[in-house]
Amino acid sequence: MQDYLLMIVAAMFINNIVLIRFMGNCPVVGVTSSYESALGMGAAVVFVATMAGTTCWIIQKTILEVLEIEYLQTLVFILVIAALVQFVEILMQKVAPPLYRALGIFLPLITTNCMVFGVSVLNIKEEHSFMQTLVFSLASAVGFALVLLFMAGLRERMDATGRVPQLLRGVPITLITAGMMGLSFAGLLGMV
Amino acid sequence: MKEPGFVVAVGPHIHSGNSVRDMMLHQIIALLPAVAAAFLVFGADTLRVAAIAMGSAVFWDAVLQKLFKRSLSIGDLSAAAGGLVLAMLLPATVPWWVVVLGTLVMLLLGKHVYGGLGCNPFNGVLIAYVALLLSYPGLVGDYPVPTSDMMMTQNSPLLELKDKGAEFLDETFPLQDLFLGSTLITGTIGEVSKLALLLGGLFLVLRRKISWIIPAGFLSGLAGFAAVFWLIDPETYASPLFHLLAGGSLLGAFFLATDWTTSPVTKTGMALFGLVCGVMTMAIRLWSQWPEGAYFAVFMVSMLTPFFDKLRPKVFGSKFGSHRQVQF
Amino acid sequence: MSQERIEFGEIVATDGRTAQVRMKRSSQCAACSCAGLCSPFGKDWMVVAADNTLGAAAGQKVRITYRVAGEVKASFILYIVPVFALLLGALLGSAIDPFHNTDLSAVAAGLSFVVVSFLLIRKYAAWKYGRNRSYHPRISEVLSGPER
Amino acid sequence: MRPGKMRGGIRFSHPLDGLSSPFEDLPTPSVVTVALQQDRSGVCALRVKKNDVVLAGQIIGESPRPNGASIHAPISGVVTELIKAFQDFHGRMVPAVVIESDGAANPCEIPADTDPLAAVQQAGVVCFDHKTDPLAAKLEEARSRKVGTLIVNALDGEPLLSSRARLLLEQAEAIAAGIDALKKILDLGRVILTVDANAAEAIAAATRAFSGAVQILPLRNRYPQAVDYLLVQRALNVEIPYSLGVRITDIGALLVDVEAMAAVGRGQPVVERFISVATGKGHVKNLRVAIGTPIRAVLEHCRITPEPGGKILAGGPMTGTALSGLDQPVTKEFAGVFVQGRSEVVKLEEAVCIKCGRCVEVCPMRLMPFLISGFSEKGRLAEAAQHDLFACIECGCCTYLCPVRIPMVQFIQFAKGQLMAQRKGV
Amino acid sequence: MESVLTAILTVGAIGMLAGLILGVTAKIFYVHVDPRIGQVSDILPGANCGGCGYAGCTDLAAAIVQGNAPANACKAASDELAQEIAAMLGISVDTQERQVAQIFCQGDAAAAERKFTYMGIQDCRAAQEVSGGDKACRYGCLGLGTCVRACFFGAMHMGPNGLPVVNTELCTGCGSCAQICPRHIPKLIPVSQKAATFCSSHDVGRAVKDVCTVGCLGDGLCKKVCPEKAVTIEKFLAVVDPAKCTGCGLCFEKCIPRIIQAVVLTRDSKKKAA
Amino acid sequence: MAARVVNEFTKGFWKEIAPLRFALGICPALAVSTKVESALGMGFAVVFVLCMSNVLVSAVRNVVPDKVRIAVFISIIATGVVIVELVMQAYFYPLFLVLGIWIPLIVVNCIVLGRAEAFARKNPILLSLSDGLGMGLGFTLSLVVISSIREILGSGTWLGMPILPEAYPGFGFLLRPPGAFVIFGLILGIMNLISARIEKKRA
Amino acid sequence: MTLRELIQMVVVLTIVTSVCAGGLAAVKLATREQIDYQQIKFIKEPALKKILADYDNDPISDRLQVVTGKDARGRDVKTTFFLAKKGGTVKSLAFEASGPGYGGPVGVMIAIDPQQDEVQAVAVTTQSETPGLGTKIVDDPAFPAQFANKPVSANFNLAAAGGQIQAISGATVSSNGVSAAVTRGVELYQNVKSQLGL
Ligand SMILES: Cc1cc2nc3c(=O)[nH]c(=O)nc-3n(C[C@H](O)[C@H](O)[C@H](O)COP(=O)(O)O)c2cc1C
Ligand SMILES: Cc1cc2nc3c(=O)[nH]c(=O)nc-3n(C[C@H](O)[C@H](O)[C@H](O)COP(=O)(O)O)c2cc1C
Ligand SMILES: Cc1cc2nc3c(=O)[nH]c(=O)nc-3n(C[C@H](O)[C@H](O)[C@H](O)COP(=O)(O)O)c2cc1C
Ligand SMILES: Cc1cc2nc3c(=O)[nH]c(=O)nc-3n(C[C@H](O)[C@H](O)[C@H](O)CO)c2cc1C
Ligand code: SF4
Ligand code: SF4
Ligand code: SF4
Ligand code: SF4
Ligand code: FES
Repeated sequence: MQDYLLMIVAAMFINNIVLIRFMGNCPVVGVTSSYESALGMGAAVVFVATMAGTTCWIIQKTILEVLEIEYLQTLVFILVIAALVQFVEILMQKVAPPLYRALGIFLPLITTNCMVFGVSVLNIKEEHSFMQTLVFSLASAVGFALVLLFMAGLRERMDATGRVPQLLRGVPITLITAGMMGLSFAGLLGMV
Repeated sequence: MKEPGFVVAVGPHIHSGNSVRDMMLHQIIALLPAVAAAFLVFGADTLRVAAIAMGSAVFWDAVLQKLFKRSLSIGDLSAAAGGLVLAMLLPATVPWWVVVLGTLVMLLLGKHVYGGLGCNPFNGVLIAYVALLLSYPGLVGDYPVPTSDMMMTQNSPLLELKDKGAEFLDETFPLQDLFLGSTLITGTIGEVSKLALLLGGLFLVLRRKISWIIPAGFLSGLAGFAAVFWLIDPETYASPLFHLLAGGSLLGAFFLATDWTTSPVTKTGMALFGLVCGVMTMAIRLWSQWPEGAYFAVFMVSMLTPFFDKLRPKVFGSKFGSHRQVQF
Repeated sequence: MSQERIEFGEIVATDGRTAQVRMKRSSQCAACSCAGLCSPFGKDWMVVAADNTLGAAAGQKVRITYRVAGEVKASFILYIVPVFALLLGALLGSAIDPFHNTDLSAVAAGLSFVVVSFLLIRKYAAWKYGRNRSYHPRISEVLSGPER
Repeated sequence: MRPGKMRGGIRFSHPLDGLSSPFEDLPTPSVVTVALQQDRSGVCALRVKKNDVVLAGQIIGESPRPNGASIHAPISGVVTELIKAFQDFHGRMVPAVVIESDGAANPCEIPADTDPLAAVQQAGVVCFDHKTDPLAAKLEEARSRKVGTLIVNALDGEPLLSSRARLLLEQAEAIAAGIDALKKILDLGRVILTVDANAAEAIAAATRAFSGAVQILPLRNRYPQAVDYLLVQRALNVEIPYSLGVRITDIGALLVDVEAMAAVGRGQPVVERFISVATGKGHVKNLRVAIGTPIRAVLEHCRITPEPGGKILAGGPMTGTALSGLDQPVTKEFAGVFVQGRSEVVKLEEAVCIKCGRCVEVCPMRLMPFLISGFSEKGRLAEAAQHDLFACIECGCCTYLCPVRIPMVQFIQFAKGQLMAQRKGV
Repeated sequence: MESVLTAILTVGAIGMLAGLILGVTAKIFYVHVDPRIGQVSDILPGANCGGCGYAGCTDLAAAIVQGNAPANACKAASDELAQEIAAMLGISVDTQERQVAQIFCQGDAAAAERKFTYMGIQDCRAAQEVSGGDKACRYGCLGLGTCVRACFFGAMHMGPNGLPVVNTELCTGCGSCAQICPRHIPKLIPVSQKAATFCSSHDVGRAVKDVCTVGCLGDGLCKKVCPEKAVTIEKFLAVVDPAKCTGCGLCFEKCIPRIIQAVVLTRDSKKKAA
Repeated sequence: MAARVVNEFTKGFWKEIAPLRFALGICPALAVSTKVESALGMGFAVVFVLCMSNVLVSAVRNVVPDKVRIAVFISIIATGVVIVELVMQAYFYPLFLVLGIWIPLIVVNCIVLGRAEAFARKNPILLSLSDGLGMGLGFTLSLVVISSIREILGSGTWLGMPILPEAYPGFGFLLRPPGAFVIFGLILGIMNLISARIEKKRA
Repeated sequence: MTLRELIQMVVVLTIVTSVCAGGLAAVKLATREQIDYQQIKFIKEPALKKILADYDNDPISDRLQVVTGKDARGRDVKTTFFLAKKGGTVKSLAFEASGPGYGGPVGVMIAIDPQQDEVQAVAVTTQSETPGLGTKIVDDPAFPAQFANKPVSANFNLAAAGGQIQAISGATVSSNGVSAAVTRGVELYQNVKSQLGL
């Protein structure tokens, strides 16, 4: 239990997937102007990353490792993730059309987001068990969602009353702010 | 022109006289007791660091204002006050160039890239402090032995707690010394005398320059969290009183968490912000590699400020409905 | 927390009382710099079946109106609930361990929980939104004539 | 009785300096300019022609509304000019009548009206507050809604204004008579007098004159508690929203001020105003001024020489309207005169908010002024409205305390104006 | 060799599965998108200025392709672009004359009086709300540059005399400036217009004279002298009809305040030929 | 034609330099820019994948049905990435260790797919190669700029060679993740400044 | 969208992926030897050189693979032991173990004298610690030196956890990674010593 707790804290904050591991910056830079869309996007990523992480783990263990073709990981994973997202979308539309309609855009944003792919690969690289894969993927994605959310909050505040210089508006200032968020996480160093 | 040209403007036509300069001046004055206490303990080095910090902060502020094509506003004393607070977080022995680098980071990343005073989401002092601590742990994170041989380093109370546990704390660091400040206690310049900090903090509260709610929340969150662990196991965990008086609790509560720009503006928001800062401080002290957590805690929790600010009071008369639709 | 939503779309097919309307997923897609690359297999539009009360014909641009569950609530139900089902299932599976292989048990139980969660969501959605027609999209205005 | 609790607002340090200074009569000016719109009734219909001889108190402009307030000649004399488009101190273009005094005070004989409501209407009484609604219309509305509580306000709206407290002290009897007159129109179960707790003499005078029929509610000075909605909240502990179309009469109460009550009690047409004159240095005089008197005459009487680059305000220092020249005549909307020298003018700038939160703390409507004004500045009007823009009463407390001096009230007015224009445009 | 086969078979199978899912999705969500919409929106300037009345350039592109808007509906696109769009879609476009903005006020600090000193938000719309604006003339430019900030194309700047200046090379004729100005000082004129009265005051001559030395007096001297009858007086303001004006310049001499002038469309200048 | 080839090549260095111009492919630019050496390695890997995928995509551009084209592109790119991975393991093992997970992550780098989708599928092989080479080298250049700043100011060296005086204490902050974000952000700001200057001069 | 198109799509994708896989398999075949060699050369050799002294054979070729445990799925986990011999007798036995560091697992190579049951030397092989901070476990020779010449039964934990190893200040986590790796290593050694046939 303790191990999982530490893993969660580490994946969410200390080795935050965006701020420390540098994955998934594009959506953080692009989507975080409003707090609601950050929330929707965050939830979608939590879902897709967890599903993709576990599915890839299963594929790795049952196919790639058994057949000793681990070197095809990259090719297989990207196909699997893409097909999975597609599949889930069809499924969701069938399962709950009103809910699916409310979400609209969030699902397809994910496939080429390097965070989803990166988490799937990291699970294999760090030799996680299935439970660990599940927890790590989930926690990493929650860490991602939190960054998205915090960034949206900070940007909303900056947009409302701030005066970021023209030259730094948009991507540059978001990156710098991400850096500052990462810097603050240094406070948690040594917790794992 | 036939008539004298009168001024026409929208009200109010009088002003309270509040100004940034006034607020910053108050902050500087409020820190003077702490500087004096540190002077008694660490000697002239205190003044050296404080002077370099304030001077270089003002210098960088002017340079960056020029660079970013802003009007020169060093007269508002914000850079000077920021520099002084940064000096409070550094040991008296810190080399001059570390201070100068720190103030550059503080003013660049904590002020000017965001558009100047009031636009930064994170407190520049904290940005600078953490950046320096990570880059030069030995120069910024080690504290000198007061007065005698400043070349040697000594454990601060919280480091002692981290390294050796809570067992002999009371003997090594009498609470009275912790409170008043003495040569038994080392730490950063601003961590010497809690009495001095309390005086400064109360001065700010009473002059209504900062809200009382944030420090109150901070200190109660910290003490409450510490108390839980202390009650469970007083052998391993230090008492809440120790935690209140050791390290940067009071500095964080009165001078960092209350930074106007990065803390919430609503009362509920302030209360929660303070509370979370206090709890976070304890979490870092207990479980991270750092002995002190107050500064990191404030830094981290300011990420949540926009959310705390969503907890705003109900608009006057909102029982009758929402004001968002105009019905004139 | 439900809200009325108005979207604009174009009819791609009609059959009797319903019409298939294609609409942009959201105006937010227009502002994104990735220009559709986000979804190599997907697309930035979706097709919904709408009540064609106004008798609009294929090719016409229409305004459709429907009530949706709030975004936050919807994303919680569709995204977070299955994830928690997976987690719960995997935890239970590895704790009980029917196959004497924690990974296998966790996978099996986790997947079955996800399936069950989707079934439950489906039930819930049918119960909550199915009978209420206002959740069903309807064409509220015909905006333009057929193409060309 | 305990006042309702008020959040926010400002306690000024010298609120009632003018309480001890009696009203002086300003000598009748030789020429007056009477604007034909002085309240919410709208533009009054002209009832005189050029070169007509008018008597003091004679109707020269008739209200366009049945229960509106008419406008009377403040002095007797000759109509020398009819101005079609006179720019009043709000910047509105209204018609105006110029009357040259005949030197004698020839009052008009007014037939005593038996219907008390008609008498109020005939006398052109308005509520001498921010909104200047015609009193008769308000009474009509109150009667139709079976209002049972009357709140009579003797609190002055702003710091440095003291005319209401002084009026209560000097004319308590007339005010009592006015209240009695209202009792004939409305079925009043309860009358509350709100008065500044510091105005001990005025309270004493009121206690004597009202002999227990009126509950006296002394309130500690706290701007802007005299704003109608806040005052109702303090007196009755009910928060009525600003801008939602809910009216005070909806909760069975009517709010009037002492000057209106005194006017009703005197039973004479309203041709004068009781104002306080102050400068940046403090209170100068309390004056009784004929409507139509140019500000120039008021200042000359008070020996105030306005400075170029300074400000002349109609009203108090917080919400007063700045005048562009000294020829502006006193109207029923004139609450007082406040003169600032060049060095006292407050310069507000479009500075960057430092999020100190003082504005949030002080806003009596519990808004987030910095956000609203920020959105307005950036042209994000919908978001400003989302943050309850229209609940702002423009009291100015936020701006008063703001350390970087953002002209928040103007930004708020601007956003309101733009949104209303958009709404009309649609 | 066996391992090569394993790889091919496994990945091939996964590819097939992906293809199937993809195909099914495509079937479920199938729809025909007119590819020309993308092409048209590529041609459009992409400024999303809203001048055309549509939500953005893509919206307009769809409208053009569907025939709901003319090929030259984009105010900001040049004629050539409109022609290009029309050519691509195989439709014709009636060329409309290009319009540019001009500033119809010359009352700078030296020429026009101010009633008072305005202090407050530096925005003409806001200043207009405060006692009706500080300019003594009710129709004159307030000079706070709201139009300049509204110009999406950077075609305006504030001149040294406190009046806005249009760079007619950059001006696209989108009309944002004319729309936002509380006093409607910037007005769109066809590029071919030869002369104009650079004043907006509808006050009577006497009142104008009191407050401004370059205000139209409405005395009609220009009207009298114009051989083409191109000048009319509308509510005390002379107006030039671009269709009739030949630019002969006879009226220029007659105008006492010299506000009727040749339109000079050079860069950074609307300046007089006087 | 030759002019076009040159043009497609050179645009990648300033006009369309990624990720500095477009907020695409930010992640690797942040992750592998601690040292110039690893930046170069990563850059060349991307150059290879980009050229290969551009050429292949261009080659099959007329054969692949529209609906599956992106899936096909991704397969091609993934293949290129795996080749890089294998070759790097076989011949540049130390570099492989440094770049680690970032090699497989090239597959999701928006630049690669972006060029295939936006350019290679519409253009002949030679132009696509030139475009891929230009964009790839531009990407490398971006990484080198960022990593040079970080390496020089952070540890006083460049490509491992001491540049600043021995006594230079280094600024470790820049070597850490937050430093990467900050440097990247500031460079973007400076680029904006330069473009604005150029624009102004031209006007 | 016709069935024909659907089939076409599936076929194209299947072919493309198969071809890709085939090509990759070929590349893999061609590089396999080289990759194996490189892995040992770059990861193992420098560390071996660092920790082994006084031998006359080639430890890379004199290596043993021993099953040292089972992984979560019940498959064998093998550890490679490199033997350093002098004059035919095994002087040292080197193998790898890993522990959790700050930026991921820290791998160390441990050399043990099988006669004395004593740790001879320790060197870090793989790590991804923070440059300038955690990398001191590599750069600062004094740190790994603490492990040398201690009996395998010694307590290799950090001083804070009651052991004999002084952590590098500011890099406690990395230090702990090394110490955990050595602790695990000596445990493993003790477990499998009998199987090594020494
Ligand atoms: C040390 C101190 C503690 C205070 N604690 C509270 C408190 O817990 N809650 C509160 O609403 N006001 C508290 N106040 C008072 C407020 O700061 C403030 O005066 C009050 O909320 C509003 O007062 P006012 O309406 O008179 O301005 C405290 C004041 C001081 C000086
Ligand atoms: C327990 C308690 C403590 C208070 N402490 C303070 C205080 O420290 N500072 C203060 O300004 N007001 C304090 N108040 C008073 C309230 O803030 C009160 O609202 C304020 O005096 C204004 O009152 P008013 O209604 O007369 O305006 C306190 C009230 C209570 C019940
Ligand atoms: C030290 C101190 C702590 C206080 N804590 C609280 C508190 O936690 N909650 C509260 O509602 N009032 C608290 N008060 C009382 C407030 O000052 C005051 O009674 C209340 O906020 C109403 O003030 P108001 O009339 O200005 O709104 C406290 C007062 C003091 C002096
Ligand atoms: C929105 C607003 C409404 C006001 N309403 C009143 C009011 O009803 N009664 C009053 O005495 N003062 C009121 N005031 C106070 C006002 O500032 C001014 O003092 C009065 O006009 C002078 O009597 C109000 C002020 C504002 C800003
Ligand atoms: S002016 Fe409006 S926002 Fe400002 S304090 Fe008054 S009510 Fe609040
Ligand atoms: S008082 Fe001024 S500076 Fe402070 S939060 Fe309000 S607007 Fe901002
Ligand atoms: S033309 Fe209009 S918007 Fe432009 S500066 Fe003049 S008044 Fe302002
Ligand atoms: S000057 Fe006016 S019309 Fe011309 S481009 Fe600018 S805003 Fe549009
Ligand atoms: S490169 Fe785009 S999300 Fe990482």
